Amino acid sequence: MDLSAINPVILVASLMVASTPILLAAIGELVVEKSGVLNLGVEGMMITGAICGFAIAVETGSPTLGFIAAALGGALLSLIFGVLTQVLLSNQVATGLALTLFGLGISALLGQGYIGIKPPATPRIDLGPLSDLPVVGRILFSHDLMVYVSLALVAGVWAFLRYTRGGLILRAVGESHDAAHALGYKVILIRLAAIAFGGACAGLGGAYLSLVRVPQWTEGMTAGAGWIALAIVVFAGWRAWGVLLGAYLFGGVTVLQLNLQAAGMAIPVEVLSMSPYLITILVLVIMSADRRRAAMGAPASLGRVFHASS
Amino acid sequence: MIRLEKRPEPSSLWTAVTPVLAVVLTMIAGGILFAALGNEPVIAIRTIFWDPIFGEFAFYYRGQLLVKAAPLILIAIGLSLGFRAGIWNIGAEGQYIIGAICGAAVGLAFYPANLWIVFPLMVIAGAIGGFLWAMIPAILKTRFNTNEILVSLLLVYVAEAILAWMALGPLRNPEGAGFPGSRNLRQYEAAANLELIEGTGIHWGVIAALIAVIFAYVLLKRHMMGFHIRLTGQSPRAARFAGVNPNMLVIFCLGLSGALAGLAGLFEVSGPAGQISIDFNVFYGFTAIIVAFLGRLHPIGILLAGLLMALTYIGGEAAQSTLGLPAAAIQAFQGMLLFFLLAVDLLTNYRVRLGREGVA
Amino acid sequence: QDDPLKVGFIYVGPIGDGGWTYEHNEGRLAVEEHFGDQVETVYQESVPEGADAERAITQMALQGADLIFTTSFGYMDPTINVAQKFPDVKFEHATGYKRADNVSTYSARFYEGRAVQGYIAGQMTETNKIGYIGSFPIPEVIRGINSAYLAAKEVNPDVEFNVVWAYTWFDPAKEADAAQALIEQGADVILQHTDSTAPQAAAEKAGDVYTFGQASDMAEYKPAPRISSIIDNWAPYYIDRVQAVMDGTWESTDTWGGIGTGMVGIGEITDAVPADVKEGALALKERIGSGEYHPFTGPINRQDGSQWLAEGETATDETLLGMDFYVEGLEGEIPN
Amino acid sequence: MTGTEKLLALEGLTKAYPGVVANDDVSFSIAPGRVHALLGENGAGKSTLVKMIYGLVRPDRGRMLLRGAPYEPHTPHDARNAGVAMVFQHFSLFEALDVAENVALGMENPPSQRQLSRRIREVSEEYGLPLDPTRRVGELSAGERQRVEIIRCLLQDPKLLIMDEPTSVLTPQEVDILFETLRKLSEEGTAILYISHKLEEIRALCESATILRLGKVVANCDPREKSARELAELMVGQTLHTPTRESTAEGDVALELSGLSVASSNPFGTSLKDVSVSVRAGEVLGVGGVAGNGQDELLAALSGECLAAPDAVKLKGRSVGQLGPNARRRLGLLAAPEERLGHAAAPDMSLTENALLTGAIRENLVSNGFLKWGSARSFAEIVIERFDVRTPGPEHAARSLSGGNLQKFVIGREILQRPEVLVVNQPTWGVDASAAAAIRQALLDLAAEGAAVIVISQDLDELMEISDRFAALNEGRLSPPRPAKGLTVDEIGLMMGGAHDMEVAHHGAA
Ligand SMILES: Nc1ncnc2c1ncn2[C@@H]1O[C@H](COP(=O)(O)OP(=O)(O)OP(=O)(O)O)[C@@H](O)[C@H]1O
Ligand SMILES: Nc1ncnc2c1ncn2[C@@H]1O[C@H](COP(=O)(O)OP(=O)(O)OP(=O)(O)O)[C@@H](O)[C@H]1O
Ligand SMILES: [Mg+2]
Ligand SMILES: [Mg+2]
Repeated sequence: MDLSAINPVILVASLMVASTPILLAAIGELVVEKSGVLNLGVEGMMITGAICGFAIAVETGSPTLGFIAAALGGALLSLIFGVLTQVLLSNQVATGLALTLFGLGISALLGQGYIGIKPPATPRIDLGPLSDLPVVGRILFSHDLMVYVSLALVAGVWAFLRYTRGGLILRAVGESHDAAHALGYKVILIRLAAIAFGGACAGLGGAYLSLVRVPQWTEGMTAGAGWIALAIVVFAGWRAWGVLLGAYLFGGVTVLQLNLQAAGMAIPVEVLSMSPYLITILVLVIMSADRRRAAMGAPASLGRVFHASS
Repeated sequence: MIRLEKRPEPSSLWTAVTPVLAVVLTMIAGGILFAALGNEPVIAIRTIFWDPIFGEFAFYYRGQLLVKAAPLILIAIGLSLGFRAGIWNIGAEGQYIIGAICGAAVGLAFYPANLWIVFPLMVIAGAIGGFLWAMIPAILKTRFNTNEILVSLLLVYVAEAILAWMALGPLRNPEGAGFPGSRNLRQYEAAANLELIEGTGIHWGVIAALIAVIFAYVLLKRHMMGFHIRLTGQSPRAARFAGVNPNMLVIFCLGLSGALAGLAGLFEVSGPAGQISIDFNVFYGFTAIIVAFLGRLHPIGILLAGLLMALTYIGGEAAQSTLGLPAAAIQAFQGMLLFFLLAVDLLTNYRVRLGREGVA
Repeated sequence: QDDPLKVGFIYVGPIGDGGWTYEHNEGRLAVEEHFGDQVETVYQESVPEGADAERAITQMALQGADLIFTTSFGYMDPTINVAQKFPDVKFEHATGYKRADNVSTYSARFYEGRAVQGYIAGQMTETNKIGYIGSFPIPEVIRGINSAYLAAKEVNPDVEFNVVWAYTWFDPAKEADAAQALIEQGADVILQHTDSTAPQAAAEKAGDVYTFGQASDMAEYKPAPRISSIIDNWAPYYIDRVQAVMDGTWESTDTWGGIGTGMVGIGEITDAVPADVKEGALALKERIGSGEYHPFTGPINRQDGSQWLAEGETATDETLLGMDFYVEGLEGEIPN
Repeated sequence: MTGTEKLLALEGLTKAYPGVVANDDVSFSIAPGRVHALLGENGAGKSTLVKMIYGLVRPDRGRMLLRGAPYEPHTPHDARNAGVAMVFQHFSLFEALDVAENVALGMENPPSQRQLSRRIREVSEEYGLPLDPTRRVGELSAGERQRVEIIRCLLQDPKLLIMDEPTSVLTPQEVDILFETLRKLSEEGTAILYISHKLEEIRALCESATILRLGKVVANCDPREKSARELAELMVGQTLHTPTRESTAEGDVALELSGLSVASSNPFGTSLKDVSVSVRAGEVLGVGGVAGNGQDELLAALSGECLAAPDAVKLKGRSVGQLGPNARRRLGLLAAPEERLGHAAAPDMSLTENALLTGAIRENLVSNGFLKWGSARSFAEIVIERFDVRTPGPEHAARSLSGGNLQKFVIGREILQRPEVLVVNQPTWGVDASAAAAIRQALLDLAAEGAAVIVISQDLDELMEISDRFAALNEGRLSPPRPAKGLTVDEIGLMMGGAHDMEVAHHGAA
C-alpha cells in the first residue's frame, strides 16, 4: 500500500471532472424543485442529452453545437414531463419515472448509428501561464470549458435565486402556488420554464459524459448518475452552493475509492464500491436530522399538483 | 381554449375506460414509432399483443406470462400500499436482491440435505431479508426524517454491490469452476421452486402473487389498516386526527413492500432464475413501480397491469427475434404506455371543456 | 433442403456495446455473408441471464431455429435445460463447461492475447507501473492478469501491476475514473478487461499513456494511446459450426480456440511501438499460435510462494479454467 | 352621485361556475374616497366579484368602468397598474420568504430591496402598523401578516383598495387601528371595497353597502341606518333564530388542563405555554383569541394528535396526556378541528368513510380490525338526517358537499357519539347564518345533556352567545377564564392581548 502515491492536487482536479455531469444535472434539478416541481426523470434527460450531444457533435464536428443540442434535447424531453404534470396534472413521481424509462429507450434508439465512434475532442481551454501555477494551476486553470460552465451555472443560479426578481418569483411559486397565482403570476408557465431549464442542464450533464468524460456513446451510459443528482439536491438542502459541495463530495468519494484501490489499500473492494452511496446516505441523514432546517430549505409546494380553480 | 373543471367526485366510468384508452393510444403511437423504424406497424402490434396469447406458441407463452408477471405483481402490490399512503419506496429492486440473497443463502446452507423444511425456511428468510433492507429507509425516515425515496434508491446500488460480492465470494458455487454465481437451486430438490403443474408456468411465486392481490384487496376494502393507508395518502392531517400513527404506517408500508419484494426475489432465485449471479436482478423492482401506477394502485388493476407489462416484455422479445425490432424500441414503448396512462388519468378527476377560458 | 438453415443468437448486451456482444454479432453477420440464402439468422439482444434467457432460447427453438448460439456464461443452465426439451436442435454455449449430446461449448484463449499485450506493455512502460482495470474477479479475468504479468515480467523484471476492480463489465464513466486513478498512481500503460473505450480516452487526455483495445479493435484511438488490441473473432467458428449442421456432421464438442485457430486476434501493433518490440511481439504471437510456447510454462509459483508449475511444465486447461489465484510477484488480494 | 364622481362602476357582471351562478347581473358603483361594504352569506359570490375586479377571474358577461373608461383587467398586474389593490383573506403570503420579499411580490415595479425596506419602515410607521422588513413571514402573528398585506397595498398608492374579510384575525383593538388606517386612506381619496361578515364593523366603518344573495344584488343601503339584525336578515332572506339555552346545574370537573405545554408541530406555529383550566360537565367554555395564537395547537393537544405530559390533560381525573386520539375517544373526549377539508374530513372519501374516520371506536364500526361497512353507512345516514346535511347520499365524497353542509356533518358526527367532553374549533366558520344557528343550538343541547364543551372561536359574538365562561389565547398562553356574562368588548380585547405591539397612533389623534 502506498498512500503517498495519492496526490491530493490531482485528486481534486480529477474529482472536479468526475463530478461535473452530476453537478450540471443537480443544479438544474435544484431550479426545478425550487419552483415546486419534483422531476424524477433526471436520468432519462441526461441520457437523452448524452446522445443528442454526441450525435450532433459527430455530425457537425463541433462539440459546442453538440452541447447546445444536448441542452435542447434534454429540455425537449423534460417538456413531456412538464406538459403531463403541469397541464394534464399527472402525478409527478410516476411521470418522472416514466420519463426515465422513456429517455433510456429513446436514447438507445437514437444512438443506434453512433456506436463505436470517437467524438470530436472538446479542447481544454488554454489559460496560459495560469495553468502552470503550482497547485491552483492544476486545480483551477486546467479544465475544459464545461467545468467552468458548470461552476458558472452554480454561481448564476445562486445569484438568480437570491438577488433577482425572477428568482424571487420562482421561489414564491415553489413556496405557495396558490398565493403566487392570486398575485397574478403564471404558475404553470414559470414551472414549465424551470422544468425546461432543468432538462437543459441534465442534457448538458449527459453530454459532458458522452463528449468529454468518457467519451463515447453507449446505451445506458449514465449508469445512475441522474439518481445521484436527485439525491444531491436534497443533500444540499436546496441551496446552490450545497449542490456544488454535494456533487464534489460524491465525485470525490468515487474517485478516492478507485485511487485507494489503485494504491493497494487493504479495504475490500465491495466496501469501497458501495462507499459513495453509503456516504451519501449518511450525509442525508445528518442533513435531515435537523428537522427545522430541512423544512426551511424544502419548497413548501414541492410535488403538489397545482390547479387554478378560481 | 381547453379548460379543466375538477369533478366533485372521480368518475367511475372514466376510471374503467381510461386504462383501455391509454393502451389504445399507446398502440397507435407505438405503431407510428415502429413504422418509423421500418416495421409493419400492424404486424408489430399483433406480435406484441396478440401472438403471445393467441398465436401459434401461445401454449408456451401463456405460462411464461405468469412467470414474468408474478414478481412484478408481487412487488407492485407491496409498493402500491405505500404509494397510496404517500410513502415512496423506490428501492424495491434492492429489497428484491437482498431477499433473494437471504433466501438462497438459507437454502445453500442446508445443501445437500433434502429436508422438506428447507424451502419454507427460504421463503421466510427471503421475506425477512427484504423486510430488513426496507427497514433502513423506514427507520431513517421515522427517526431522522430522511427522504425515503433517496435512501431506498441509493440502497439499490449498495444491494447490487452486495450481490456481486455474494456471487463472487461467500455464495459462489464451489463446483462452478471458479465462475461467479451460486449453485443452481433448481437442481437442489429441497430448495427448488419448480413449476407446480407442468407447462402452466405456475410456481410458488405465482401463487404468492395471487395471495398478495387478494390480501391487498381485503386489506384495502375491509380492514382498518387499509382504511388508514388510504386516509393517510389522501389527507395526512385527517389521518393523524383519526388516530393513525404516521411512523407506524411508514414502518408497515415499507416493511410490507420490502417483504413482498424479498419474497419475489426468493421465488425468482429458487425458480426461474435458479441461482444468485452478478446480474441476477433484472429491474423487476423498478418495473413494478410502473405496474403499480398502471394498475392505479388497485390490487385488481395491478394484477391486470402486471400481466399487460409481462405481455409487452414477452411480445417485445418475440418482436425482436421475429421482426428484428430493437430492444430499445420496446423500452420506449413501455415509457409511452405510462405517459398515456398518466395523461388520460386526467379524465377521471376533471371534466375537459372547450370554450372560453374563465381563469386568467 | 429448400428451407434455409435457421441460426439463432442470444446476446447478453446490446449489439451496440462495441465489445463482447458487438463481436458476436459480427460473427453472425459473417455467417449471413458466407452462406447467403442458405441461412436465416435471428438474434435477441440484452437478454438477462436467468429466467429470461431460458424463455428467449425456448422461443428461438420453438420458432424453428436449427442451431442456437448462447453467448454468455450465465446462459449455461438455461441452455442445458432448453436443450433437453429440444433434442433435435443444436446448441452452442460460449464460455461454459456443461455439455450434452446436442450442446457444445466453445470459448477463446484470450490469455494468449494477453501474454502478447504483457510482452509489449512490459517494454513500453517507463515508470514500470502497469495499470490493469479488471471487471469481476473471475477465472477468465484473473487468468488474463496472470498471463499479462508473466509476459511483462519476463521482459522487464522491475514491472509492477496495479489492479483496480471496477465491478462492472461496462460502465464507461467508472472505467474512465479507474483509468484516471491508475494514471495518477503513475501507471503509464493500461490494460483493461472491461469493454468500453473510456480508458483509451483517459489515456489520450493524459498523454504518454498506452492502452490496448479489448474485445474489439478500438481503432479510433490508433496509433496512440491504443498500441495494439485483442480482437475476438468468432466468425470462423460460427461458419464452421453452421457448415457442420448443414453437412449433418455436427457433434457435441468442446472448443477452446486461441491465436492458432484465429479465434483470438492481435490487432495492428502501431508505430508507437518500437520496431524491435513489435517484432518480438509478433514472434511471440507466432510461437503461441503454433503451439510452440504456452504462456503458462513453469517454473511458476503462486502468489504465496508455493509452487504451481515446475520447470518446463505447462498449465492444464482444467486449472486454467478455474484459476482463482495470482502468480508470484503480483500484489494485492483477489476480492471474494 | 354623478357619473364623473364614480371611480368604479360594475354593470351587469355575470359569472357562472359549473352548477352555480356565482354572480348574476351584478351592478353597483363606488365613488372615490368611499368605504363601500359588500355583504352576503357564504357562497353569495362576494369573493368571485372582487376577483373579477382584481383580474383573477374574467366575467362571462357585463363590463366594468374605471373612471368612466372601460376596465378589463386580464391579470392582477393589469389591476395593480390601474391602481387597484387587494388584501386577500387566504393564500397570498409566502411563509418562507421575508416581509420585504412578500411585499415586493405584490408590487408591479418594486424598488431595490434596500429602498423597499426603507419604504416599508416609513409607511408602516406612518400608518401605525410597524413591521420589520427582514423578518420571515412564517414567524409573524396573524395580525402582523395582515399588516404585510396592507402595507403591500399602501405602497402602491391604490385608488381602490379591496379588503376580503380582513378582520377575522384581529383583536378588537387591532380592528380599531385598522379602521383608523382605512378612514385615513379614504380621507386621502382612496375608495375602499370592504367585505366582512361582522355586521357591527360594517356599521361602524362603511358609508354604503351592496348586499348579495345567491349571486344577485338584493339591496343597496346605508349600513349606518340599519341594525345588524336587519342586515343579516337581508342577507339570509329570512328571519333568524337565536339559539336558546336552558341553564344547567354545574357538574363535576370533566376536563382539567394543568401546565399544558406543547411545542407546535408546524415550524411556523405557536407553541402552547403552561395552559391551565378546568371545565365542568354541562358547561360551555369559550376560548377566544386572534387566529394563530395557539388555537390549532390547543385542539391538537386535546384531540390527542399532539401528546403532552401525562398529567397535563386529565379527563374525569384520569391522566390522558399520553394517549392518542382513539384512546381519548374511547374515554369520551372528542374533538372537531377547524379545517374541514383535509383535517376533520378527508375530501376525496365518501361520507360513510368519513363517518368511520372518528366514529370507528364509539360507534363500534370495526370488529377485529375489520370494517363494518353496513354500520358505518347507517351511522353516516343518521348524521345526515339528524343534522340536515344536504347530500344525495352517504356514498358521495366529502368535497362534493358545500362548506356549511360538511361542517354540519363534522359537528354532527362528533355530537352523535355522545361525548363527555367535546372540543370544537371554529364550529361555524364559513357557515351561513341559519346553519350556524343550528350548530350552536346543538352544542348548547349537548351541554344541557351534561357534556363539557370547549368552543374555540374567533367570532366573539358567537362566544358571548353560547359560553358560560370565556378565556382567551394569546401567544400560546390561556388567560384565566372569566364568566362570560357582563364582559365588555374592551375587557375581551385586553384578554386577547390588546393591540399587541401596534402603535396606538390613531388613538392619540382621535
Ligand atoms: N373556482 C370555482 N369553481 C367552482 N365554483 C366556485 C369557484 N369559486 C367559487 N365557486 C362557487 O361560487 C359561489 C360563490 O363563491 P364565492 O367564493 O364568491 O362566495 P363568497 O361570497 O366569497 O363566500 P364566503 O363568504 O364563503 O367567502 C359558491 O357557490 C362557490 O362554491
Ligand atoms: N368506500 C366506501 N364508501 C362508501 N360506502 C362503501 C364503501 N365501501 C363499501 N361501502 C358500502 O358498503 C356496502 C358493502 O360494500 P362491499 O365492499 O361489500 O361491496 P362490494 O360488493 O365488495 O364492492 P366491490 O365489489 O366494488 O369491491 C356497499 O353497498 C357500499 O354502500
Ligand atoms: Mg369568504
Ligand atoms: Mg369569499
